[in-house]
Amino acid sequence: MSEFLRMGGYAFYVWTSYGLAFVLMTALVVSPLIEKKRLIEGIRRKLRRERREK
Amino acid sequence: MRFYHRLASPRHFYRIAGQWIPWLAGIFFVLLVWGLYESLFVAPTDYQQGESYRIIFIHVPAAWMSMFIYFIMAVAGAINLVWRMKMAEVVLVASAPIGAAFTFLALVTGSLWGKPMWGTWWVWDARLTSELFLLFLYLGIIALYGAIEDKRTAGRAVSILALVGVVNLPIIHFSVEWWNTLHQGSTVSLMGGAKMDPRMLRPLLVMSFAFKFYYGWVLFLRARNEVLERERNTSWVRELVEGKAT
Amino acid sequence: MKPSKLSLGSAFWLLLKRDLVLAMRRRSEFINPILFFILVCALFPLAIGSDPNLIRKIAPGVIWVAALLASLLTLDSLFRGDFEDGTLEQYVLSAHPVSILVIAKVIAHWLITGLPLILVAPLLGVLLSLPAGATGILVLTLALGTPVLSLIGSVGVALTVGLRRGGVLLSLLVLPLYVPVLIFATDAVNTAVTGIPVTAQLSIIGAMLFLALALAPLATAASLRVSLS
Amino acid sequence: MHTAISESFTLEARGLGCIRDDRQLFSALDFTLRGGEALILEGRNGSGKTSLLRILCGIRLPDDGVLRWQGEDAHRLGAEFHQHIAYLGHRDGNKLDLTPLENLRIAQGLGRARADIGIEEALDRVGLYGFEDVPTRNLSAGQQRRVAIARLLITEAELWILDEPFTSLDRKGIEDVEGMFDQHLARGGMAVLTTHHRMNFEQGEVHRIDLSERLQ
Repeated sequence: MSEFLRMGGYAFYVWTSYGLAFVLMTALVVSPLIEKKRLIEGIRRKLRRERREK
Repeated sequence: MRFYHRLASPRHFYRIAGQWIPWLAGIFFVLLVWGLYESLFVAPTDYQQGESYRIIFIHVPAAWMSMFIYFIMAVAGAINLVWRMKMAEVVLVASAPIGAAFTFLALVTGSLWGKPMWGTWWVWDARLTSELFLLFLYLGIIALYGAIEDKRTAGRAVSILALVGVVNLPIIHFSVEWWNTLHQGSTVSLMGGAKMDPRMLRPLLVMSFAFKFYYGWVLFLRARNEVLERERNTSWVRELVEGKAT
Repeated sequence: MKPSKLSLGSAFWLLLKRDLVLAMRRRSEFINPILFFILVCALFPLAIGSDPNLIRKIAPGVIWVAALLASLLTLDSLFRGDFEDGTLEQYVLSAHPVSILVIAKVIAHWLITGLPLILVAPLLGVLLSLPAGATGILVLTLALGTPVLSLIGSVGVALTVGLRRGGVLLSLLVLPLYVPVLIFATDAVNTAVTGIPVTAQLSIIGAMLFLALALAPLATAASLRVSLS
Repeated sequence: MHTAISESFTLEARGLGCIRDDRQLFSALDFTLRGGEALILEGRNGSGKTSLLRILCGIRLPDDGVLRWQGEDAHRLGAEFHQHIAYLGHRDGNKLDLTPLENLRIAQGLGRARADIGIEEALDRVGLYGFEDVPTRNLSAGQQRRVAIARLLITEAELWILDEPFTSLDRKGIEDVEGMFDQHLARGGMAVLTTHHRMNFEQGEVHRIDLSERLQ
């Protein structure tokens, strides 16, 4: 297993690349999910405000 | 023409995208696991570069995706300008950050892959340089979209910029290739001349398909947000928001 | 009713003449870019040292990057003034195709800002110890290249004319598109320094010029309509 | 005294809607305008009057609905449609470094020149006799506005689209403009304008649309 992790001495380069890919791609997925919550919350607040004004 | 028109309606797009998301995500994960397994365990060690070449299973698909997404954005821009379809504009705007991320990923992994061979982090290799300017084109689109307040005007402005960009992309690529042969003679190109060993080629293809499904998945996620944002005042969004439990 | 007198040619010429007259009445507007061009070129020997061989090696690149930045600096004047006083609306709403009128504007802009750079270039050739032959080619590349810069730049300006602080964004949009011109122009001058014929590079820049002349005005016209809406 | 506009022109708006900063300014707006008719847009500030004007002259795309000129989509026609329009926006559209004469000569070249009215006569009619070659920069705001209004006289534009034409005009100026309106409508021309000034038209049919009532 440790041989696999060493990646023939290039461990740093290979794992940084795969790690960066993982981080970037997760961030790209997570950010719209958070964004959606924020958006729906914003619309709901607007609806409440309008209902109170009527 | 009927179906084409229905897809253009934001509400309909929102529902269809919602249905596709689980499928796209599912297929992506299957392909990802298969691709990673093949790249890290099945593909043999390269006689020249040893294990460090495994970076290409991230670098090359990411580079392909950066070009692929820009092309999709240009097509969406053209559709938006010619047929004034709101959803094409949403696809373009939602794709820009994804494309920029893939371009950045391709740049960094390219430099990480090149370091053991060239001894420096950055070499003005033809492909890396074109990738760098592609990143500037993406950032230009994101910056322009952010700078214009009115969303509809911003959408049409970036559609034009995407079209202008896609015309210039091959020219920039051609110029950089020419420029590269002038100054460094022919450094060993990143991919190496030898024909790819099939056990190396398969993971490359599997990973690139995985990335395409990933793009579909995240595009729909972001596009739905963009639709919610733009259709904030419509009745169907109100019902949707009130209906949602969370 | 036949349109009484609707000649595109006279509208084209009127707009071109108008911008030239305006430039004459505001001298500083076209002198500053020239001074900027010379100043930037003069900075490099200070930064790199006075060894003529080294300077000769970087001269084409330095002169061309300075020309690029000078052209970028002047792009704003292409539509900014017209946007602020409302004349931009008038010629976007004119009876003539906007893309043709845009060509008149770009030619006027090139005459005001591009031509002076070409006239000043030999002086810089001397300043940066370029051999005579190369300076000739430098002038030729500027003559073919600066119109392309104005044409491509006009698309960027049209996209950002409506924005208050569009300046920095304009350079982000336009500089990547200047790369092909920069590469072939500097390469032409570098090759000319060694005496090898450069017809290939010059013809490529020429091709870019015609491509830009054909496509850029269409993109600019569409961008103006978008920015005005 | 003036050559009448022989062809009859129609401007049709069907279901026009406009959204700005994601607020619905107006929607489902319908009207038809023919030769000899004027449409006055009323409504308080921010009710979308200027946006509607910019849609009508083809600068701005409507968010929904269609605008038709002679039965065809105006936005597809482009310059075809624009040659029939004279647009006067908030900004006068004069180059301050040029003289009124030079400004109008350009405006005439950009549109379809009218044979029966010369530039000097147009300037005279808007009360700028003697100011022909003074740099526009040195004229008062009212005089600069008159140069812009003189533009309406020298081009063959059947449709006038005017955004607050009377701003910074004195009483005499307003009367001149009202006189011009009557002649324009009498010739069979059309006009769409926004104004807070009580217009009294002798000629032509006047329609009014109040945008603030329609505000959601």
